Amino acid sequence: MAKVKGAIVVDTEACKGCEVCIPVCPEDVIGMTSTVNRKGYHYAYMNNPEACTGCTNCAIVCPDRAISVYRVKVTA
Amino acid sequence: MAKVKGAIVVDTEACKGCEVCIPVCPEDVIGMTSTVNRKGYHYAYMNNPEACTGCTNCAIVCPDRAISVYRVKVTA
Amino acid sequence: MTEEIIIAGFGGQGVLSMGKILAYSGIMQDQEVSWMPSYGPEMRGGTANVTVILSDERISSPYLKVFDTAIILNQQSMDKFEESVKPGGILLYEPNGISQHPTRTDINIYQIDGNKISTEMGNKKIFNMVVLGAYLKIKPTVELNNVIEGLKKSLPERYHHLIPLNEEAITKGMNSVKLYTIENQVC
Amino acid sequence: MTEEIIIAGFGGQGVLSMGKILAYSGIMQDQEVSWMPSYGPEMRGGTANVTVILSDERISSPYLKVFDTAIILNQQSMDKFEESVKPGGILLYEPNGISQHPTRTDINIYQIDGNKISTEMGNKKIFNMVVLGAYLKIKPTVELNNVIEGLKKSLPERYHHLIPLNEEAITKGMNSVKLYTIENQVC
Amino acid sequence: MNVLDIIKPENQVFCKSKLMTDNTLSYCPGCGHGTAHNLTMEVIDEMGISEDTIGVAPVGCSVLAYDFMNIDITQAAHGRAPAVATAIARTWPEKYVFTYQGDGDLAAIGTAETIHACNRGENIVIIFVNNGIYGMTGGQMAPTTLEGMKSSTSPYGREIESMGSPLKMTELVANLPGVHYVTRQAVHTHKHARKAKKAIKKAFENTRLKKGLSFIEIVSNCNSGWKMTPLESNIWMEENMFPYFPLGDIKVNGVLK
Amino acid sequence: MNVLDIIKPENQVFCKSKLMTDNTLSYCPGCGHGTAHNLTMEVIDEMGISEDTIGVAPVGCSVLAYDFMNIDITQAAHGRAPAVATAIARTWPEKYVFTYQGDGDLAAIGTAETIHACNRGENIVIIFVNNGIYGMTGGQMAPTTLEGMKSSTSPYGREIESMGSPLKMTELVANLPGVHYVTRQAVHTHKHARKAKKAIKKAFENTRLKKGLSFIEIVSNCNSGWKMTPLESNIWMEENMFPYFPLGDIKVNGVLK
Amino acid sequence: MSELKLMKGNEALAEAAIRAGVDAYFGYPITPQSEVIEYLMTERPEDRTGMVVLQAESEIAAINMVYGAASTGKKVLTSSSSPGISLKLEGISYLAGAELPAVIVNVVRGGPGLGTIQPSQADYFQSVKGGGHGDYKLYVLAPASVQEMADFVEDAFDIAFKYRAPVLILSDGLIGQMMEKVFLKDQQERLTDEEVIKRHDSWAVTGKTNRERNIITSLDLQSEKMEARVRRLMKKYEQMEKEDLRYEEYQTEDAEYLFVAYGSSARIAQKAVQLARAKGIKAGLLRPITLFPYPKQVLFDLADQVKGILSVELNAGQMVEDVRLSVEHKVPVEHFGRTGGIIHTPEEVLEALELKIINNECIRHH
Amino acid sequence: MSELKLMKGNEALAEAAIRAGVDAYFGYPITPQSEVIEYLMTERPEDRTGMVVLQAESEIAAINMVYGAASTGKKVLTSSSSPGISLKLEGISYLAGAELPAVIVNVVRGGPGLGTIQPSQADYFQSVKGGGHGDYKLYVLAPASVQEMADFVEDAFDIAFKYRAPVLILSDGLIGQMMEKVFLKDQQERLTDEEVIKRHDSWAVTGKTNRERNIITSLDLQSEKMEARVRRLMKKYEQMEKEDLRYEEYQTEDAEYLFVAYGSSARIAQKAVQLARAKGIKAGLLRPITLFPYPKQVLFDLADQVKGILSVELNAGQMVEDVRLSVEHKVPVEHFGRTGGIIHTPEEVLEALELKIINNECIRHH
Ligand SMILES: Cc1ncc(C[n+]2csc(CCOP(=O)(O)OP(=O)(O)O)c2C)c(N)n1
Ligand SMILES: Cc1ncc(C[n+]2csc(CCOP(=O)(O)OP(=O)(O)O)c2C)c(N)n1
Ligand code: SF4
Ligand code: SF4
Ligand code: SF4
Ligand code: SF4
Ligand code: SF4
Ligand code: SF4
Ligand SMILES: [Mg+2]
Ligand SMILES: [Mg+2]
Repeated sequence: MAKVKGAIVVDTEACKGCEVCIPVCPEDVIGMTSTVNRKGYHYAYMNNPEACTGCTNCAIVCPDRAISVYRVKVTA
Repeated sequence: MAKVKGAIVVDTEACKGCEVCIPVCPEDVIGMTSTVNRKGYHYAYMNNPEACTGCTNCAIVCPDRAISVYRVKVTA
Repeated sequence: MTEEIIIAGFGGQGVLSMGKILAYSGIMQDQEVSWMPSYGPEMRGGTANVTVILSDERISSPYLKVFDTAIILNQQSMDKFEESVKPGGILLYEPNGISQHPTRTDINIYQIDGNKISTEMGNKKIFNMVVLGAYLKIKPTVELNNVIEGLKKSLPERYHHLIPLNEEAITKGMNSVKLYTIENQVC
Repeated sequence: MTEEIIIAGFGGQGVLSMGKILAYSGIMQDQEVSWMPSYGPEMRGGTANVTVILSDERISSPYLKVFDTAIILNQQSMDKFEESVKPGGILLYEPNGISQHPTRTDINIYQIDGNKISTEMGNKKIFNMVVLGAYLKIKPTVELNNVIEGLKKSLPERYHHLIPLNEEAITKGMNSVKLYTIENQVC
Repeated sequence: MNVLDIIKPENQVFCKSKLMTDNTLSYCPGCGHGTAHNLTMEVIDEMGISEDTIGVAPVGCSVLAYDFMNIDITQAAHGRAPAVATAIARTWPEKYVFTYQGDGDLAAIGTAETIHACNRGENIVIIFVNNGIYGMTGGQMAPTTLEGMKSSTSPYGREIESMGSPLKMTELVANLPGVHYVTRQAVHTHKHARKAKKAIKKAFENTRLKKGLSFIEIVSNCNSGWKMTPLESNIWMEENMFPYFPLGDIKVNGVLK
Repeated sequence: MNVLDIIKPENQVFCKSKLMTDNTLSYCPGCGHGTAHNLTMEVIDEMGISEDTIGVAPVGCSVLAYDFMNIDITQAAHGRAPAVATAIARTWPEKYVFTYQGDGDLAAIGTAETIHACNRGENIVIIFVNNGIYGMTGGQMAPTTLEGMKSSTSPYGREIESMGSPLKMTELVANLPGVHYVTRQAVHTHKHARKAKKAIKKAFENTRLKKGLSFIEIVSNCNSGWKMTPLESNIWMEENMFPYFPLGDIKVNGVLK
Repeated sequence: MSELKLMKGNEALAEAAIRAGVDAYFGYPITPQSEVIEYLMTERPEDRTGMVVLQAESEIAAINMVYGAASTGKKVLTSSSSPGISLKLEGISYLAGAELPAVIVNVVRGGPGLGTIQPSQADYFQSVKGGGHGDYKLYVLAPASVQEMADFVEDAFDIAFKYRAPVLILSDGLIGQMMEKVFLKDQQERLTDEEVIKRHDSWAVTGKTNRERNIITSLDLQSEKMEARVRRLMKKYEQMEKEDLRYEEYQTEDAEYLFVAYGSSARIAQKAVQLARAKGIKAGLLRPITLFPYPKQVLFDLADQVKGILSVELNAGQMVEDVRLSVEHKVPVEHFGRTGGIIHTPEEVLEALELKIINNECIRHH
Repeated sequence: MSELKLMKGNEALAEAAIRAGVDAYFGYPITPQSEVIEYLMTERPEDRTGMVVLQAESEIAAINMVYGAASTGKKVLTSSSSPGISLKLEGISYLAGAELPAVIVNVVRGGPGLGTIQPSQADYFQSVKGGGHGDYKLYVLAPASVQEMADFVEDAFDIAFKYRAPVLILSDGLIGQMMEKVFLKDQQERLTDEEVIKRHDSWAVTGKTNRERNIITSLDLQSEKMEARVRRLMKKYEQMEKEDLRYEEYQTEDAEYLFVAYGSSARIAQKAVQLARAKGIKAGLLRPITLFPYPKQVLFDLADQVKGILSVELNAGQMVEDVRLSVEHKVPVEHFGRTGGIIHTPEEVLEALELKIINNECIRHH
């Protein structure tokens, strides 16, 4: 059975820590770092990378387009 | 039988000869003079005074309020 | 030569276009011209007047207070402009609707019965051409053929068939103008 | 006496209100004061700074390029204002988030760890009062009781119960400020 | 009975309102502005509110309204009467404040002021004389000029494609919750004039009751601008304006019809 | 499978549009302006029309749109973008012209320009970001501020009585015949953002087909002005803004829904 | 008794307006003066004094609301900043033409265009020479402190009603945004409607009672009448020059060099005087408080005493023309100013004096 | 070959605009200039040259339409009269700040306020000193004949594009409404879109192709950048002063007295010169054709030759300030003018010279 696996890359300097990406992730992938970036913001990261399906929900709502999404089809 | 009889007085200098009063008169009372007033306008007059009922139609549409209306009840 | 004219009357009398034809005629004979109307809401059913200057030299002020000639077509204008004619100048007027005739003795006064003539000719619209003819008779500042050329210039192509009628009106005007002297007046 | 101070940091650090309390304190001891903020959209999530002047005389320019004292709360402000301290003047800063520590040797440099202290006190909001305390320790331009009066004046009645906490923070700041010498720096 | 026997003071049933001055109206013969002026003054007179009424007349043919209406009037900049009236109504909440505006004024340059005074529901009366043209400045196209209608700036007729559709400002403002009463009237016949007068009265009653904004459109003629005689213009108006700007109430007591 | 095995160029399915510059957006964290910008640029990129697109950005938080959108942009005076866009569209009829306006800009000071560009049916796209407040100037009341909503000029909440009702400009312009497409969207969740993107695309398609004016309202947040976190503001928006400004198409292909 | 507060210039102006018994404020937000309306909305003056405060849909609506309320004899205020003031100019010209009392505040920012939101004095010409169309002038007060932001509200209304003319308070972002001590006067009662009518019944439109109707208009279709109106206006302006000129001198008694500066520039120039004196340069400062009327005669007289004059302005050179017109070429007059929202330092100002006036003078003399 | 016509000034301007290949006109009716848009609408330039003509919903919309078309490098024109120009001032300031080429026509009527519709020159200050906010100037051309109404359209666009700056044609009701002979130039081709792009690709927003994106803005949140912008503007104005000053002298060679007058006043003053000469008074006339730049040096030099100068204007005294600033107090400078739409006669003007300059001089000398 073909399964989709995804991953996101967050531009840690572009991220403003708004957390808008978090509730739209169906797989609860995203968390916020406790450290801050140079502008003083906590930033998003894959807290639960295994679960990401690369659905791009997070990316499309990110106002700062800090998220790039990757996706591959894997055969289980 | 009580009948209503009317009359109008046209302020000949205020009248601008627009003729707006003519079609609204149900009794076809009003005509226009062939002479002109000081401003050069032909002005309205009672061409058919007997017919006037004093309904004030003419007066209420006259933009220049050049018409005063009088009315009496006469018993036939 | 410089001729400074005021033409004044009611809105509908063709005051502005008479001035325009005069100005065009001047152009036809290579003169400098200016045409300056009164404008604004007082025109609404009220008076209209235009100052026309014809000159062999560059015209300075297009706006004047005194004139070589005044062409006057109603009482209001008579009240306003009789005093503006230069001594020795000309006042031409149309007597219909005039209750107070001019009284100055230091100017030359003429009458033209444009109303009657144009009505006789069956076209009220050429009233102003009759008056123009009268003026040209008194003061041939522009030549008739230049007036015709001016008419051609100022009228759109589709009205050119009316030019002969206009020419006729001008000629009538020329032939009908008469000197007005205080004695002429019916007392 | 005239004391010209710049306070500079992030928007949320209480820069403007620290300046305001300082200014109010000056008023309490009958000084002339001025408080001039930077303003505008650069404030949006960005830096904020305010120039405060306390003086016994009428204050001329409220806007300055050089200062007796600079109170600096982030790196951006350090970059901008280190050079603006008058020789012999004071630079007080909060070391958290500072990557480039000051390097001038002709001024007196102090540190106050306002972040740590306010966190320890369990209320991040009094951060600026800790820093204020540190400043007052170095330069007692206004007396503590006047600061308390100033607080009373500047805070709405309903916040007056917080004044003791603020006073405590100021005292903590006074006790915690330390001189910074270039040697202090961990190389 | 002899006419002279009828014409006696005690028999007089209609004369010019005493709230109209003796000045000759500056309008062209047959212009509806005159009738609209007179009806408005008659209502104010009959309601006995002239001492508490303030008029606002912006630029347009009726700019000189203050020469004719014998009440206190302020002349407003082109399009801004609703803002002027807003301030008067707010600072004198017990007064009757009305504007008297043309279609160029109210629906072109004054669009924002109209919409926002309506939206705020100012306690004022707006009398909106829609003659489909800029009368005062010599007959240019107005927002309300009809499709194909000629004006000095649409000499070949209004083209929807490039000039847009005639704007129904009245229907537009009727959508705003702050507007309490919206109606479209005419004044060229006795029937219309009597109805219009009733509408104007209702509007001023609304002010008395602090109901908010009343908006009365009067579809009118501009024989000079339309280049017709008054009677021709009235017929043209009935045949062409009324179908596009249908007469009648649009919103009554805050409820859309 | 390792994350690093997935993160390879050939697997990339989403990245920032190349029509967005590298400049950091000046918006507050979580502000919908950023998403709206990005969606717009993505549409223009996907349609391949960037070389023929001219943007108009008036004053408001998005005044610096030209710093972020990598296309030709002219900055317009407060409220006047529809007039600016009108002229560009008329002198360059083959171009794609859009305005990007805030609610203060479009529905307050710019009311007349908005109504008349819509009424003329200019062949442009209006993107109208309604965040119920004046963001840029520090959170003052906008025409769209909800009843009871606090702002720096309605510190005790908007009072309908004195400040009027929140203005539904979108419904208003939908009544104008020149307007071809009117829709209300949001961008705070993936579902809304994807729908909004489709709407924006439809609007630019309309320009291509010379259909006239397309009007896209985006109900958005202003967490700074509303004094909330971005997530709080999005919830507040759903609970308070959406009921008053319901999402969805209002006019499609010139037909009111 | 007056109250002492620490306030922003914008806030002080707003509070002073409430206390001066102003009847209405109409405005539209714009940086750097939005605090005026924000303060008013927060203070609910409707409850405190019955003052009306309304956020208009635009600056144009606001100025025409001012026109409306002013027509009725009410004390009415508006404020804005440069681009917003440009939009108000038709309305301001109407106020002047219709002879209405009103107070307009401009908290200037850098222009032209959208410009910058930082302080500037680049609207001097617009304010003083007539930004709107036609022959009119504004009485222009230029506050240089928060205290004056407060005080000038009442002063402005006094002038506005004395002359039935609009008055402009020309401030800038510096004065508007800074906080200083301010002594606030006690609350003055707002006039009741009856009092307003009593005072202004000769002209204000408040409803025609037993008198001739009142008309507010700036229209005169007859040129003769219009000319008479313009003459009436010019008479007022002459009277203002005679009776209501205001200025302040600082260390001018023995000055050999003179700065002329108003508003925030005057604050900076004052410090430059101190720096100059410290250096042994006998500098002084003339601060016009009214920009129209302008202290022409004072300058004319000072020109006999000083060797040169520097007009210090936050703009590219505007007031310097009025300085030149006043001085009648007796001594050199130069301009110094920064633009675009940059505020010159006292040091820069002094340097400019040395460079443009003192050194040049040497060149001239040798 | 040119065509000879008798036209109103307003019509000549409109026809010249079509022939000059103007791309677009946006305007709103107002007396005394409505003939401009009426003529254009009647001529259907859309058919003749592809020129766009649109009646805007207001003057503000019109000027912002101008801003839009100018942003794209198109030749764009608007016209109005005094109150309408006041409304355009924010937009004009934006045009100056954003450095856009455009031509604005003001057919002045009497102000302030609604004023009168008769001719006036009371908008001199507004035009020349900056009516809108901020540090900017307009290049101002003042036609004195119908011929110049036509000719200046092309001249104005040349300047506008040379400097990327708005240009004002300052006319008045007299010049706009009068008819004179006018020689009209042949039709010039409008630039194609491709040509526009080619010419203005370095700045105009026409769609970002293979270049950096173009941005039109007048905003600079950083003061340093804003100051640099203002400096750039000031440089342009200096260059205008050097390269594009225009004026005309009439009988000045031997003049002992000088009239300075522009536009319609210059026409009248010219006749006054003739009257004076006839009386044995050696009068001359300097007519500034550009009001900014102003013929300062010419006046400065003429001041060495004449005994006194009369500034003749249809206003209460505006240009006279520029005359004074130019003359540097070498000889007496006085103002004469009628206002409110009244046009002074040549006789009045001469009388004023005698009264204010010649007789006064006697008083002075004895
Ligand atoms: C700012 C401004 N722009 C333009 C004008 C010129 N103007 C005066 S009235 C008017 C339009 C009049 O039309 P409308 O409002 O329909 O009134 P009407 O004369 O038709 O009754 C115009 C454009 C003006 N006075 N002020
Ligand atoms: C003529 C003028 N008036 C006022 C302003 C100040 N101003 C700038 S943006 C703005 C309103 C912004 O609100 P909105 O349009 O809703 O945009 P947002 O910032 O909320 O996205 C105002 C009042 C201005 N720049 N120009
Ligand atoms: S791509 Fe989809 S699954 Fe992956 S993090 Fe984003 S929202 Fe979650
Ligand atoms: S939405 Fe974007 S900016 Fe916000 S937290 Fe997520 S990645 Fe960061
Ligand atoms: S009152 Fe009636 S009947 Fe008499 S003339 Fe008038 S309309 Fe006719
Ligand atoms: S309606 Fe009045 S003005 Fe017209 S003709 Fe009749 S009486 Fe005369
Ligand atoms: S121009 Fe038209 S609106 Fe004006 S008075 Fe004449 S008919 Fe009436
Ligand atoms: S102020 Fe509001 S609208 Fe502006 S960027 Fe911040 S959140 Fe967005
Ligand atoms: Mg109309
Ligand atoms: Mg907003």
